[in-house]
Amino acid sequence: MTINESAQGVVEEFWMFDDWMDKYAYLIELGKDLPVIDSQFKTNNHLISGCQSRVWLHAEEQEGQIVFTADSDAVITKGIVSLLIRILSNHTPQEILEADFSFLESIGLQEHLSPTRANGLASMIKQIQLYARAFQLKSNQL
Amino acid sequence: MTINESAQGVVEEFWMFDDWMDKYAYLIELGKDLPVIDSQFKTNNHLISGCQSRVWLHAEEQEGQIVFTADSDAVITKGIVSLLIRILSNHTPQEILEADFSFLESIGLQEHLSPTRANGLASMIKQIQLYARAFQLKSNQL
Amino acid sequence: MAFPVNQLRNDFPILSTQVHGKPLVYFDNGATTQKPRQVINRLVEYYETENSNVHRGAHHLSNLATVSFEGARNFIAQYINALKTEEVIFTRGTTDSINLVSTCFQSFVHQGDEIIISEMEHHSNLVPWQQLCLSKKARLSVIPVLEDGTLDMETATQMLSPKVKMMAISHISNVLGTINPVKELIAKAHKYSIPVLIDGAQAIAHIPVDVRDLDCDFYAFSSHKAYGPMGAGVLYGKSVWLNKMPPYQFGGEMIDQVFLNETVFNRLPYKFEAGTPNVADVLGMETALHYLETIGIDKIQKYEDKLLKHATSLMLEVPGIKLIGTAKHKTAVLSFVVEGVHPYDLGTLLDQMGIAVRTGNHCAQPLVESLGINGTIRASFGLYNTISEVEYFVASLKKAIAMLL
Amino acid sequence: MAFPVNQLRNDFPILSTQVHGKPLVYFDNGATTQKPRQVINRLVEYYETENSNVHRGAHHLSNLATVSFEGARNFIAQYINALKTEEVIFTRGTTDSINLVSTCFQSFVHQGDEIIISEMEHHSNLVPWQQLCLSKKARLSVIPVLEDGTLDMETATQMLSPKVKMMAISHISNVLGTINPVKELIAKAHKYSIPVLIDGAQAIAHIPVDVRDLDCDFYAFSSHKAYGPMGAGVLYGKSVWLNKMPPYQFGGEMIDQVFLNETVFNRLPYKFEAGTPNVADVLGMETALHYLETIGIDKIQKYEDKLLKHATSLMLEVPGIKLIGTAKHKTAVLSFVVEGVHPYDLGTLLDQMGIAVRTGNHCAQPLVESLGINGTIRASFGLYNTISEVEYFVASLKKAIAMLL
Ligand SMILES: Cc1ncc(COP(=O)(O)O)c(C=O)c1O
Ligand SMILES: Cc1ncc(COP(=O)(O)O)c(C=O)c1O
Repeated sequence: MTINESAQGVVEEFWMFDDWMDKYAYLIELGKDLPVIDSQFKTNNHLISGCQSRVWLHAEEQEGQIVFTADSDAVITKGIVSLLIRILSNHTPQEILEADFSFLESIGLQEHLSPTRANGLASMIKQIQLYARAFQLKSNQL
Repeated sequence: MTINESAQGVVEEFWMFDDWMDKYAYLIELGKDLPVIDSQFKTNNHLISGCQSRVWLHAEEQEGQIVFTADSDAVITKGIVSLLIRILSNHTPQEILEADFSFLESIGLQEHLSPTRANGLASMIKQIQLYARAFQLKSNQL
Repeated sequence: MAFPVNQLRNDFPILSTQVHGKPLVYFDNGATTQKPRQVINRLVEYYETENSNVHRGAHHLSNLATVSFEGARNFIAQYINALKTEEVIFTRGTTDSINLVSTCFQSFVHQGDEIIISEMEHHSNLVPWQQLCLSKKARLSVIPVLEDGTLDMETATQMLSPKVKMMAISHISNVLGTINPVKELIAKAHKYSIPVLIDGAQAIAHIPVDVRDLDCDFYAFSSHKAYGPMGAGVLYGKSVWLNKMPPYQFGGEMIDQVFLNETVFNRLPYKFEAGTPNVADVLGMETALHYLETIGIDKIQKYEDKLLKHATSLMLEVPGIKLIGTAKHKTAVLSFVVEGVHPYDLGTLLDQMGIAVRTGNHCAQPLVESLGINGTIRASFGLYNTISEVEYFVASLKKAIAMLL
Repeated sequence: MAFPVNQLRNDFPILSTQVHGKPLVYFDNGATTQKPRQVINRLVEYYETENSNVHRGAHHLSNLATVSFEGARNFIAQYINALKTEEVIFTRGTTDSINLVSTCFQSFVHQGDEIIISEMEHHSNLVPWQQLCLSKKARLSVIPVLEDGTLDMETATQMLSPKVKMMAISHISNVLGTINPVKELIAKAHKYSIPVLIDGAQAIAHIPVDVRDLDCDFYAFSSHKAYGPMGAGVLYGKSVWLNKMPPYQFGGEMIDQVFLNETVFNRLPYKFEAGTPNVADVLGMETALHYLETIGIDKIQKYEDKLLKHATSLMLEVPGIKLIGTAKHKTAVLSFVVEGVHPYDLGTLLDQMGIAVRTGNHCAQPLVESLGINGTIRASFGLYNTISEVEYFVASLKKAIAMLL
């Protein structure tokens, strides 16, 4: 599945719920299901700034693709990062760097979230892109 | 004439004018007519604080009565002080200290004047009363 | 007579708005309060009929504005029972008031001196004193907070000594709701001639404030936490201190005479009011305090206490909830944590149900850390909150916790 | 197209009030401006639908208020053409902005250093620097003002040297109306790496302000002199300076992390915004600047210039009048004295005829004294003043002079 296709899937899932309480319930479920990050990566190094809750994000390369794992002390935040990971994990750095993040607008996430959370979301995306760029540079140097 | 009687006279004069422009014209005439203070008394010692314009006030005893002379660099202020002097000059310290200043309210002066001018007027009255008290103390000590 | 809360609610236009399709339940009064129509109208009236710069003008509008502005000072002085009107300095708010005093006290604090604050202070009554101590190599002594959210009075008493140059204490804690025994502390401090500043940000809208009865040397509060507009506040100071202190900011209004090489400063209160004052918001603040006076601050306190008691008893029944701050003397502030639930998640879900609460460290990081937590959820009540809002809140809380666990 | 002054006048409710039974003629715009309905409505709208404390909340109202507040910062940054939004610091007004810089510059000014101001500075851009120099044993160098009310640029140029740690100059003089050649001064000062602060209090409502074109290091102005509410103002600062400066006030908002023995300060712009900000008045200020933008500041400048020219030519015909400030580049400020007449008397009589002017030293005592007078009468125009008001004013002036002489 391309990034665009999985993003489309997420948007459609979100549109199924009329009520934002249900969307939050869905995010909470996603958060609870998020595979837990290896505890060795829950360090300040992996902490994303700009969130009222704490978020750790780790990236690994597996056969040319990036695999993200993450955790947060707040479960809704975990749900949001899980959603990003579902869409962006297992893609090449190139694909991630070219990804179109406008699907977030279709979900209404950025608009609905508080500025603090929206900042947090922006920080997460920035961090994901930074990882992608770093891996790309590394592979170009090989 | 008692202080009350001359105050009454001033109030009646003021009531003759409907228009405050005319009352001001009258104050200006009073100001222009004010006998000029002896220049030796136009010193900082005789300056009344609390006025946007400068006011000098001097007092002298003549046969048990106080005679006030004054000047100001602003002619409306001079008119106001002249009005006070007309009412209060040539009275004993006792009479001045017992004077009822509510005539100022009847004129509407205090209410109509700017707070700066009203402060100035209050300072003038305070200074007049201070002089009266000083002369009274002096004569009691004799 | 019952407290006329429904009638009072009509005075607050924002209370009839909706949030996420739900009626607004505003429980963030500790952060800022909503404004009654009377206050909003006062701003409009001022700008439509009186607006002018004050003091310096000889024209009609300037006179109107000056009389209103100085009338507000007079009213507020009476409201807090100051001895003299000139002891009321208008500032931008509590933070500004405290910074004024801490900056001017640079002249009075030297190496080896001490300043006392408490562990429950808001950053605004903590960082100014901390930075003063750092710059003067003075010592910051911190009164600990006990388990129930009260001050450790025994330790506080032992800290007093002639070395102490200032004691700065909150009247009421914004996190815990504790009403501190400031009168007692002030009396003790005065035995050592220590001046006391009371941070009244959380008190002015909830309990009677009488600066002469307290005998405090300084008292600071913000208009916006007392149903008044933002942008205005008060520093009350005893004139003996205010006269002793050097000026804070320099500019128009606060001067008497200016020469190129020296300046003669104005008398109180103007000495501390540099620049064009915020006349409109000061008049709004006056109207707000007048509004409180008309209702009766005693009645408000009693009513809010009823809300607090009811909310507390309902919340104690919810499993996993731990209340933070259980002092006997407290105002209607409910801080709590829920086991296994992040405050931020809870705040987000409550918001979806129309309820505005605050989450985080409430600008009192040292206190929150001393409690061994990383934040609380805080519901803080005002005079327009109702028993049924409290009940809706607790029901919503249960629902949110169920979703999150 | 003619300037739509009659239409604009309808936006200002106070302009239809009466003073002493006469229609108000408001010529005291240099002291403060009147507010259009749009600005007043913005305050009402904010308090009725958005009011909350900003930044710290996770709830809907707090989000609304935060988005509006930061949106205002963004708009204002664009309005003055700042490079970065975070270079716009919200303050209480010009005086507050200047005191912020002069206080923070305590770290950068030492014995033997110099600070340059001019003889025409308002007390708010004079006393802060004077007091800084007094406390640091630095030298205050004062650019003289020439006969026509312009700066003595030759002397100014000679004053520049590496010893100078700050040059603080008004964009426009509040007494003389002179538009100073600040761009030229800034370029010259930068050759010696001297930072320049521009006091824009009298400029922001009357001429275009482009901080990047001026290349000033700091720019200060007040909302209330630009048709906005009282209680708000701006300090623009280049981020390189703002980052170098220590914080000014301490408290909530301006901190990142607080421990009992140290504090980590927040990043720009928050580092300089301690305490609850004045959200309402900042939004009102944004609305006011937006109002000016919609009309077009160039058009306003042209129109006010027309008023100035007309008033000047009429006044030159009145015997005994001496205009103070006759620079070629000036805004619509008319300061004057009348031989044998005290300004205060004249102001009082004009007020009786409904005309609000200012009299006195206009918070610029050194300038007024250097002119060998003890005060002036000042008529200062705004976008809502009209040619017929100007004519009524000159006729009233003649009448008042006749009464007084
Ligand atoms: C040139 C100038 N600078 C500074 C100020 C001070 O502005 P504010 O009183 O709004 O702080 C004024 C206005 O009084 C002014 O005209
Ligand atoms: C106890 C306490 N002190 C000080 C403050 C600071 O008040 P302001 O932000 O209005 O300056 C607050 C409010 O945030 C507070 O709750």
